[in-house]
Amino acid sequence: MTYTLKIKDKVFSIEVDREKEQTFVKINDKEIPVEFEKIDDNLYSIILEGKSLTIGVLKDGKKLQVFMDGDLFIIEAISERDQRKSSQVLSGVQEIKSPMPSRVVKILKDVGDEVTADEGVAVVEAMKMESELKSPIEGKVTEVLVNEGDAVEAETTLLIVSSED
Amino acid sequence: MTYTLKIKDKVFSIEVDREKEQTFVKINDKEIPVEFEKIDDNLYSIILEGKSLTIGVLKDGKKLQVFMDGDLFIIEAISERDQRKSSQVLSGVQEIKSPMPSRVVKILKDVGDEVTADEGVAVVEAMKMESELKSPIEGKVTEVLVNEGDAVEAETTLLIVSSED
Amino acid sequence: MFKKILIANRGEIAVRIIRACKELGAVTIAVYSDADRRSLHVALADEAYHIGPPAPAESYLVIDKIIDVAKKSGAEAIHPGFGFLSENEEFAKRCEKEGIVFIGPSAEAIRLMGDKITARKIAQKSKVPLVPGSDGAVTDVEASGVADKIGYPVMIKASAGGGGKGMRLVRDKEEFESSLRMAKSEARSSFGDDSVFVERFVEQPRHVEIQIIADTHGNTLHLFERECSIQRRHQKVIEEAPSSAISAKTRKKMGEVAVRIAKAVNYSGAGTVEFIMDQKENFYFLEMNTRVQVEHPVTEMITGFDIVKWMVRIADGEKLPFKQKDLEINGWAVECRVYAEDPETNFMPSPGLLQYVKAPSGPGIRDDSSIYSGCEITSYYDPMLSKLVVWADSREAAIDKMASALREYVVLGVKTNIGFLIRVMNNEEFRQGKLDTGFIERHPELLTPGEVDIEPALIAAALAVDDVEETTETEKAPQSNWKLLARKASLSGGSLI
Amino acid sequence: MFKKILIANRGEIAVRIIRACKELGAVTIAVYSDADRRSLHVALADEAYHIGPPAPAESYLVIDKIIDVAKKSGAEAIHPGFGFLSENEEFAKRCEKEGIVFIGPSAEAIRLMGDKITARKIAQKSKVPLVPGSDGAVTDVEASGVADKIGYPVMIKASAGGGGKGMRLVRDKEEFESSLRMAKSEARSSFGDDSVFVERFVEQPRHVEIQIIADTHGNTLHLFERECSIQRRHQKVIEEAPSSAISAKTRKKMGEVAVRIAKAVNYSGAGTVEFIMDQKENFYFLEMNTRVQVEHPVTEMITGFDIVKWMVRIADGEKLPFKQKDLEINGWAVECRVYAEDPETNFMPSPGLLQYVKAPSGPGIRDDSSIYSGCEITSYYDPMLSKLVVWADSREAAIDKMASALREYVVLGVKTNIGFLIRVMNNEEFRQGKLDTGFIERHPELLTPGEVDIEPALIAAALAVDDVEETTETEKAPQSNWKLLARKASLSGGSLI
Repeated sequence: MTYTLKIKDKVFSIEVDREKEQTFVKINDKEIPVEFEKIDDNLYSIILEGKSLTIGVLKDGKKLQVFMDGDLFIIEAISERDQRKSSQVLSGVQEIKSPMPSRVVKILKDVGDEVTADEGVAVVEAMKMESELKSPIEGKVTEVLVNEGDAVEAETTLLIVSSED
Repeated sequence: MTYTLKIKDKVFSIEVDREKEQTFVKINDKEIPVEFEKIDDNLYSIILEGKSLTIGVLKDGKKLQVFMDGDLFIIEAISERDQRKSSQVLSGVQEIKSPMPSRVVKILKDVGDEVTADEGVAVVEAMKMESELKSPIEGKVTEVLVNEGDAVEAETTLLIVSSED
Repeated sequence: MFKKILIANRGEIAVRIIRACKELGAVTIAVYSDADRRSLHVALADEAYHIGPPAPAESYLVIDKIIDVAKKSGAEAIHPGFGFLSENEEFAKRCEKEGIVFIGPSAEAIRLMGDKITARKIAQKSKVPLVPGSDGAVTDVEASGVADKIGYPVMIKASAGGGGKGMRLVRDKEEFESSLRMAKSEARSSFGDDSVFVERFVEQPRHVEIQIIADTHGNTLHLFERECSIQRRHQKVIEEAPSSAISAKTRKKMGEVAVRIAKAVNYSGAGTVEFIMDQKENFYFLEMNTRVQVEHPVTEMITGFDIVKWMVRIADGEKLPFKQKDLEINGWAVECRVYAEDPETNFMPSPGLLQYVKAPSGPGIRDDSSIYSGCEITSYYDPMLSKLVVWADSREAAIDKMASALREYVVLGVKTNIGFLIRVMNNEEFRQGKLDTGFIERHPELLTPGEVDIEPALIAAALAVDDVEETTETEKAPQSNWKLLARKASLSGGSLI
Repeated sequence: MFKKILIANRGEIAVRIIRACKELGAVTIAVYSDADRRSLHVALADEAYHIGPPAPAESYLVIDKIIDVAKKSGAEAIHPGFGFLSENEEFAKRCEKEGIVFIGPSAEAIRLMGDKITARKIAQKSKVPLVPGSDGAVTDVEASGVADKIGYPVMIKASAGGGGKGMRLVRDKEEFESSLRMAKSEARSSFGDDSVFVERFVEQPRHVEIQIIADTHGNTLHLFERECSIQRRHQKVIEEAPSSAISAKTRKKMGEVAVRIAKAVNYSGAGTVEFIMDQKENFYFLEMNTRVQVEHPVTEMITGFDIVKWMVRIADGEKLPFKQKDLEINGWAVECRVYAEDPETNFMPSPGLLQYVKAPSGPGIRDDSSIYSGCEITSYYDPMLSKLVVWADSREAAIDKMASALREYVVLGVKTNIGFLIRVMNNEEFRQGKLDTGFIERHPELLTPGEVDIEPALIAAALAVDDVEETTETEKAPQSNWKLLARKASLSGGSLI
């Protein structure tokens, strides 16, 4: 079975072959014998040619959280259709939401302002810390739904950014 | 709902009432308000009139393993039919089995020997330790199926004791 | 000893205090908000009482509710931990009024040190060094003279200032006049007030603090220093004891200064005197925290002194059984605060369900935490997951141990700073002890995994996805390893019990 | 330092050694049998190699297999841990032959101390006290004289004896003749040989041992004593350091004696000299263990000395950086061995699946273990689950801490001795330090829970059964809390990551 995995912007193709007595994994054109055991529901012990690795894995909807040496990697297992889509530039209408219950400290853009991808559009404060929320796409701010100083719940839409004119 | 619980030889009747806003438990003629939460699959946090208790519970077939303050209690939830049965003296034909892979050190009884309940019938050795296996019933040894010095697997029948003449 | 002690806190510090009180033979009483019913401090305490909704202002901060539980449960004393009511003068007073012992200093000491201006005055009177400066606004004529006196580099700051406006760093005398002009003009336009003051600029400042312990019989001792320079957002992330930057002479002097200020307010219990220190070991008083500190474990590790237990004993009237000269530093301790936060997005908190936790253990490792697989990190409280503390015989060995221990940590469900902490442990500058409060800003490369070999992560992901596919293919319901094993057990060894 | 080290062991000691080697910067190599693929030592090591079926004789004890992995992986040194090949002279020799460093003493030292008669002779030559006796069989005429010389009470033992047959305890001279007659007659009828020997009877014996550490540069030091008198089946269950029974004078003497015997065999690395001690502090040599001991952590806790790391360093040629006079005892440490066994049925092993484990943690607590929820305790190996070790500033505080920590332990799936250990911690005789090897036999009441309030256990059971009934009634499939929470998370906070 071949899987297409996406990590940040990079896409990898990995083949898992369990047909033989020994499981093989093919990645980056290398075929590696792999010996693995689930230690518990979320912990894999993997032995790759003698090297012992212990990796945490959690299925989180369509995504996988993979924990290795202190870092959490979000890996998406994507179908062919998803793959085509991801090669296009992200566009459309995006809602900028508060990630958690917080207070709106600053609205950085007004309706009509142009924003680039990854540009900050609002600052919220939660747990005594300020965080900047960024626009995932290039476009124009079409709506501002909250005021500075507002207390908002998680998943409240603060602004809307649209790439369509 | 009322449950009949058996711990060693003692039988208790416990009523759990979840109808009201507050769950109540009735035990030994006392009705106690109980506030409980499962902390994870196997750990219950129970607050009984302020007292906080943390108790491990594992369902093991018909039995429950309950871990409290270092001790593991085996509690059986029994139906009415089971209850009647347990009031009778244990009898019938009992197979004395090795609890784990071990070596038979000594057979203490021959065929035809009389044994009392809880009397030792064989000694086995495993993990460098000897343990005596006891007859659960009063009766006569009807068969000896192994020899001293034999290596046996777990659940191997070593002797058979019968209470029937 | 108190028979019953109420712990007016939550999270790992509540757990820490409950354990200490239990070891002292006291019955422990926990309080909890709606968000904390499943928290470890509730499970560990002997008694637990609900005190309201998740918001601290409606539960952990409500004096009446805490006092109410104390009375209802018969608590003789209250340990406030840190945060919440720990530095609340009113709460300390109220306890006194109700005849309940507040485990901490007097309400008066809390008041004096709680007000920054009063604290500065007391420090000055006690001959405790403060950052040299003009002590208020200066005229143009005075300014240059003050700068000469305190020595360059200096900082010109707008009196009405804030947010970096109207501030000028002046490295030598030649620049002073022009810098003063610009600062004043900026101050005028920004705040409508051009008055400025002049202060010594502390370059590459370190945060060093002294642990104080004082009984009610006049014994005021210090337990040496902690180095807490690794900070993000002015919040400590990594602490150690001792500090690699101070000489025995400075340590002695700093300790004496700290004891002096504690004595000036008749301090009792545990407290911390914080200093800012330059790279030449000049140090200046910042503030005194009148409670147990988050990072107290590193001091405990190098002294063998249980700070929390002694807070309780001191509140109970016990006398410290030793003198300053009996105390010595043994080995080295490092603490890392493990947070549910994302270093890649400016350490933004990452609350959520900790679906899986595997904590490190072994010799020299202390994990002060209250997390477990299945617990929830809500956005109501601090997103600290654990204080991982290690002890070894040298700084180098302690850092190696910390790196190893962090690598054993596994947390799934939220983002954490564990990878970042590992990278700090392996950073050459950190290992050489070249620390200052700008360390994290200076090392943005530590915030991301960088060029790691992600092949193993991808292989693990592929195997995990394949596991599910396999199961589906063979038309079986997804079954966890655990369940398979459980079934296996009930077939064989299960009959043993 | 060695770049690669193979750990020829399993379980908690393999985990302990792997952690130490990693902290020293070495790449760690684990070996595992079929039964250990899911063991923690495999997961923690940098490399892992399969060495055969579960039975030790076919895996961990096969010298060729271990050497093979060492060569294949490029290991420069092998740490044998305890048990298995740790005291195998042939293995040490083979390592030497293959050019691999054996982390332990010389093959010669292993040989000398491995043979009990040779060890006794060496002890005698080194003026190490042995239990006074007739030194072999005696005639009727000699016997009484020997008894007079060594002093009453004495033990008359059949030379060919065993299992208590032909043994007589004689408390005073008057009884000697008749006891001798009976012992000989019993010996003759039991073994067909009536020769007997006479030995001092050590009443209420304690087991006290000295930790030795010696480098290859002639420095042989001791790290004080461990008290290991709490035993069942001649196996230690609870150990502590220091011993509450010995004076500073005896400690010094015992240490010197132990160093003497170690020097007599040119010992290097870590080793333990075991003594039997009566209640008047008279002590006699038992044997020397030429390896790291299960209970080494208590010594580490009171000295701050990492025994396992130093074993590696010494094997690498490093010199001990201090002298005997630099060492001192700091505080008190207690270790409890947590076993999968049933105290109620004579401590019978209880192998099986550990379906749930929750270990204690916090200040002063060290849990050396290799267990986790879902791991299996097979009957192939020792049923030890964990070594729970605590440190505190006094014996009383350490015992209180241990009792608290044990109460935090939760293990489901197998029977354990945790409840028994808690009861020992609360036993007045134990707390007073009145220990001897007969302690457990003398206190059968500690084996069972006794008259505890089981109401909470019954309530928990009823609630658990009711939980299932509830779910069934509402026609839902049984769903774990975890899953419910996971779903909740994916609905709310899940998008954060």
